[in-house]
Amino acid sequence: MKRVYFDYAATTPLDKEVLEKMIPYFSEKFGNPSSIYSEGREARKVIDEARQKVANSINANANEIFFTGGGTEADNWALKGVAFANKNKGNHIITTVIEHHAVLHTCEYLEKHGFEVTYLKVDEYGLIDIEELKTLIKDTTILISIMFANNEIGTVQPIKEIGQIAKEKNIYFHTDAVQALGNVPIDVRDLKVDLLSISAHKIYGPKGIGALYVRKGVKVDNLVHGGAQERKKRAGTENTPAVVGFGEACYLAVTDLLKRNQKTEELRDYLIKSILSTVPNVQLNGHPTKRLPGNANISFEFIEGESLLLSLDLVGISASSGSACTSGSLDPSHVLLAIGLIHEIAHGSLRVTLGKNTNKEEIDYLLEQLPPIVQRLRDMSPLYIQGGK
Amino acid sequence: MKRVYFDYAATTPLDKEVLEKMIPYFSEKFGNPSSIYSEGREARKVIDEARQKVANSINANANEIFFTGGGTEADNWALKGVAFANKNKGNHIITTVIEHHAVLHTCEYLEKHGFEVTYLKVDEYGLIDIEELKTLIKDTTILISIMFANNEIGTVQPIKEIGQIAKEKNIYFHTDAVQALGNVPIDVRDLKVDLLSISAHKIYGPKGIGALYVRKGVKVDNLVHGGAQERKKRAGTENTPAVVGFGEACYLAVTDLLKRNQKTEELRDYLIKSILSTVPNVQLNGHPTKRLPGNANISFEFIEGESLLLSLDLVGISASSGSACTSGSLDPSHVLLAIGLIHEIAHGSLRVTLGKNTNKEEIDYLLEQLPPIVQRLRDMSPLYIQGGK
Amino acid sequence: MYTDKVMEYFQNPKNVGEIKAADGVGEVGSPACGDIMRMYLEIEDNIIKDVKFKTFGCGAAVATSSMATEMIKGKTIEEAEKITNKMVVSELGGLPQEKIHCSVLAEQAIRAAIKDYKSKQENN
Ligand SMILES: Cc1ncc(COP(=O)(O)O)c(C=O)c1O
Ligand SMILES: Cc1ncc(COP(=O)(O)O)c(C=O)c1O
Ligand code: FES
Ligand code: FES
Repeated sequence: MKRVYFDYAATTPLDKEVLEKMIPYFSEKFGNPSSIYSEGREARKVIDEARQKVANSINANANEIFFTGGGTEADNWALKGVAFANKNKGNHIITTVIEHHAVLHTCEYLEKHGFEVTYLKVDEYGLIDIEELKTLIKDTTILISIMFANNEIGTVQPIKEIGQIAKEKNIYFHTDAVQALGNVPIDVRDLKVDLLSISAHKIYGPKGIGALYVRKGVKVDNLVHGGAQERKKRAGTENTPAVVGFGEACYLAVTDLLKRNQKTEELRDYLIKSILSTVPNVQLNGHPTKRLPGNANISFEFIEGESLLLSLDLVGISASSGSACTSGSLDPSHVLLAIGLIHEIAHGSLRVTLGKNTNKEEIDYLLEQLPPIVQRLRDMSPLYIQGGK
Repeated sequence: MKRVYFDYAATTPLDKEVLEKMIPYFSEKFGNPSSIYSEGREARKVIDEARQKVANSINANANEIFFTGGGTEADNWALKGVAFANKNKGNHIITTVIEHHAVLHTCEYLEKHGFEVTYLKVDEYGLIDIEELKTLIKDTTILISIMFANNEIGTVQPIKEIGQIAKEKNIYFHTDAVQALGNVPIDVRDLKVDLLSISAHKIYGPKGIGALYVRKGVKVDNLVHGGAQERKKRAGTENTPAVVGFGEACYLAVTDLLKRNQKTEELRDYLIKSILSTVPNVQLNGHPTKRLPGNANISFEFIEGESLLLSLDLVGISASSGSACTSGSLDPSHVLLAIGLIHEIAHGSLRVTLGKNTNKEEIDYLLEQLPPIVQRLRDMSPLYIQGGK
Repeated sequence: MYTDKVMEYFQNPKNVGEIKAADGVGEVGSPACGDIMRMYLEIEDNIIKDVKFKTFGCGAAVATSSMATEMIKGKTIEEAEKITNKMVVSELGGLPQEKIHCSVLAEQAIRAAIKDYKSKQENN
């Protein structure tokens, strides 16, 4: 059976071009970049080039880019690093209730270590209220961490306005841009961001590598201690092939971004419109326009997400859900609850995320398969009464 | 010019066989193992298989293996994780002065956070004194962290005896086995080790992945917070290709280990004997027999390491040194100083590490090139007086 | 994650639906927890003649509902009451650890339906 992948927000295939650039650094040019002999110097050189490409993709300087083992580590580092390095100034951190767990669980950790964290609410579309943010800032606030774009519902926050406020108040501003890179143009100077997390495997780069942008002058403690790599800020033998791949992926991610987005948005809007008009008792989650180009998140009343995913999988379609049952936990997605969905509606959510190679045939296949599956599951559901509630 | 690589302790080339096993998981089978659709389930399956192979290589259970972003992260996690999770029992940690910086700098961090660290001295061969270890244990001692084998001088510690003592005293025992895996047989049950760090790129596996063995029942806090990966102990999207590669590398690393070691030791001994007998004013660093099969560390009086490395590089030879000049720092290797070398001798040290494909021709090439280079540098040195001191 | 048998029962569940004038109906779970199971029994001479279910829940919830209905059909009430979630799970060839709670629902739904039947009998 032909398979159709609609989970690009979870992870993306490594671009063949990118893999090709990586290949020489696995077995031939494998030298440790900390060494002074020619194999090492060569590795050092390509790492510097890749760092420049990553920097270019967000308009940073190369010396503001620090490679990590992924987006999660970058988030951990940004929050813990800033918190502990600046605790003489204050112990208050502001974030939102819809952050990725990499941020939320790090905040919980910080709460256990003497920090106070305020979690901003969001409206029905997943947007924070800028005015509310202003009122929450205190003398002890040292960090604002608000994600650029949400991984579940795709909502894009007013980053520039947040950056402006943080700057005026002299508070560090970190944004988790793992979902934003390659989908939204990012300019750290213009946005006045102090720290920004990114991850390669979301942009057709390799898994196991990410980066933290740290604006020059920002005080941040180390997270991983050891050797003198990454200008003594992040220890561990450099992962040369992954760094090279990340650089290339960043370059490709921002090339023709707007043109790519236009095509993706068209397909995404066609998908959303078609489902909303053909399947009854559905609703779109997230903001109608301030959303990632490839994100569609739709709730189907009366059915449960895991059953929906399994049924789609059986016809070759890969997608994702905010249902608790998929994760084996008790509560459905904290993001869907935060935008006001009741439990049973949150359970019946489907996240379809499009990639750069998604085409109309794939969308049409989904549109053909989805309605009968939804109907079958509804017929099985004790919550469903023919013709609606 | 043909190049000869003698820095296998720094990093190894990715085995072609291992790369081949990894390739399908980059672009085809790239699914996120946390997903329930078939791409995800397939990734989950190969990760479980790889985990079993890693576990087998040290005689652990698969559920005691947690993948990390490398050896450094594994060391950081072991020390910080055990320290913070057990601080109600005590705040004292025992380690050695010759640990890798991943352990030493983590200890410094812990000292800043309320822990007391005792650094065991070593003798002229780099060995700790078991009796001294016993006398240093206090009521508040919660962790002993002693490396399996040293990365610079290759000295292998009496791990089983340390494990026995730790067990008797009911203290957790961590060992940094990054240099030991694939070079020395490791059996965590027999050695009574509670935590053990390993890294793939030292055993012809991929860079950017390592693992921490955590014996079932050991209390350890998380280091990287976020998603529920690695049974909620280490967050971050799994690096499927790297995990697969690590599993395969572990399998190969322990296959025919003793036979491989015999060959490596023969070559290594031939190298050491030849240098000691043809170049005057040299000395072997580390233990004559309790050392890693592929490690030769030799000090050349009157010369400086970086100059030696650069000269060797010019004739196509890659090696390493404990000289401060190579690292741009002020002090030469803390390991060489710890075994009692005076600064100028430590500066003139050369580390030659052999790999599984090192052959006699390569050794002979080094033996041919090295003496005239040493002579030339000595002739240039103000410390040198013809015919010795 | 799921065994082939679980997937087979998920894909082609037996006894889905309702029984109009059921002798016993049991509903357990809650939409807030993401799972609801409703079980309908038709009982004649202490024998379960027919059984139907409706389930809002994960693959395991659907598969265990279906398996449980098959296991009690044609059995006496006493026999049906002896069916445990463990038996249902083992008939399905096992479930992932985090899905065991879904199988408890099937057991509870059967007991709730039988209880409903018994209380109706007493009221008659
Ligand atoms: C918004 C967001 N932040 C952080 C992460 C974590 O990134 P990684 O999987 O590279 O650790 C992800 C994806 O998993 C994400 O979507
Ligand atoms: C003894 C020892 N520990 C830890 C490390 C760190 O491992 P990694 O480079 O994988 O972070 C190394 C090598 O760099 C090492 O030799
Ligand atoms: S019904 Fe939610 S986990 Fe089974
Ligand atoms: S002599 Fe230049 S760094 Fe040592």
